[in-house]
Amino acid sequence: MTDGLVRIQKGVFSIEEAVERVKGASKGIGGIVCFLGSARDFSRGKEIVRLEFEHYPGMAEKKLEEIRQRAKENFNIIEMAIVHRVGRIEIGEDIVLIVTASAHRNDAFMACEWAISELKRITPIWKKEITREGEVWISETP
Amino acid sequence: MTDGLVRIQKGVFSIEEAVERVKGASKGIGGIVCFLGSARDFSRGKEIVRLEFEHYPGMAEKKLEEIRQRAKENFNIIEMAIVHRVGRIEIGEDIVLIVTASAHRNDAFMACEWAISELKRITPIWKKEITREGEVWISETP
Amino acid sequence: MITVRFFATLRDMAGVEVKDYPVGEPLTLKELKKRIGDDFPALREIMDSRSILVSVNQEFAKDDSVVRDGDEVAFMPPFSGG
Amino acid sequence: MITVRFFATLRDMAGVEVKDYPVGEPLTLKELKKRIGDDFPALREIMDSRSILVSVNQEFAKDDSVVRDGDEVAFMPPFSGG
Repeated sequence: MTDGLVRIQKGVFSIEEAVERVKGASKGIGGIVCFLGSARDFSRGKEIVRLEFEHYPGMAEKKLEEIRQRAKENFNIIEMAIVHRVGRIEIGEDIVLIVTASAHRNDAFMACEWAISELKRITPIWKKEITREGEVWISETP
Repeated sequence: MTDGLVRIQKGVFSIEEAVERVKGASKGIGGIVCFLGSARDFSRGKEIVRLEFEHYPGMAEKKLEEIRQRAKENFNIIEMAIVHRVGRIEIGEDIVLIVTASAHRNDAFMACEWAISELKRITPIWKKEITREGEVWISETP
Repeated sequence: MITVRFFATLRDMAGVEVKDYPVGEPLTLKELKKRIGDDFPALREIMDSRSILVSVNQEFAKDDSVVRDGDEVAFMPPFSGG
Repeated sequence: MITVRFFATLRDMAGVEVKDYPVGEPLTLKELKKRIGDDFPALREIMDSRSILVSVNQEFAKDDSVVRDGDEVAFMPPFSGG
């Protein structure tokens, strides 16, 4: 169904591999936009030692696939790929990658921006920040 | 001066290498946006056999560096890289890559969209489309 | 049996990841929450917070959603992926 | 000497890539264009098209820009990179 276009995995991912998977969809692709989220060393004024991500297995993948399908319905894009890592992530490492491809660039930009916002909104994935003072789950509330 | 962050080259480029060059600027990078332009098989209703790009050596590099500097002044980004290929480019191959990095993603998206528009506007690079019926330089006029 | 899962900070508060509830008749999420609150007093207030998301069989659900034998229910704090 | 370069379709129309013009006094781009037009009749009209860009020493320039010995002037059709 998704041909590996939507993935949640522990290990690092390759941007180039994801771009190739998306490019495989059509020779009519002219513009590709990637969003890559990576682990920053500072957050909320605290020095971060590393991050840990947890997900709801099954539901998280389902939501990412839903984002992919809705992006293809609502934007003029040819294909989209999403990869999100879980488990332990060191500073500077990549966390998430979204690749959108279209004939013309504006559609790919719009779909990519929408997809990362939507991912944050509806995908059951949680980040824990490990600092020298301790560990804290990140969420507005509680 | 540019530490290889702005390049015009004949050979293929690596997205991952360009992302690494940009990431090298700071551990405070949280969001990276890439725009990748690639060679489509159809354009203006014609089947394209391949593309050829020509540039004004010296001026083209200077304009790309100018775009990088202005992006860093006008957007809240940490670093930016631009790579543009010239010479012969086959269908499906990459033509141009722009990588923008910021603490938060909106700035990287805005800077990346601006940079590709600005590149098209001020950089002396020309595309020739080779079709079965012949070759044509692309430009609105003449 | 209804399988109830807690994630992230809610799991830490509950002290368990999964808790099974034997059920007879179908019940509403609101009713299930009451039973969970009896077992996990630390969760009682937070479960009703507007920021807590609840799913039934991996789809978002509300207090008046009906759950029955075999369902999987999850309590999730606000997401922070991406 | 002023080095004049033609790019892309303009080079094809001129039939050459570079043409050197010996100069005494500085002159305006407009005056230089007139001399180029005499050598390359095919370019005469197009050089004045609003879509043609001109640079002097790799910076964009206009008809009243002054060029002098040692300068590099380029005539460029609309760009199509990216």
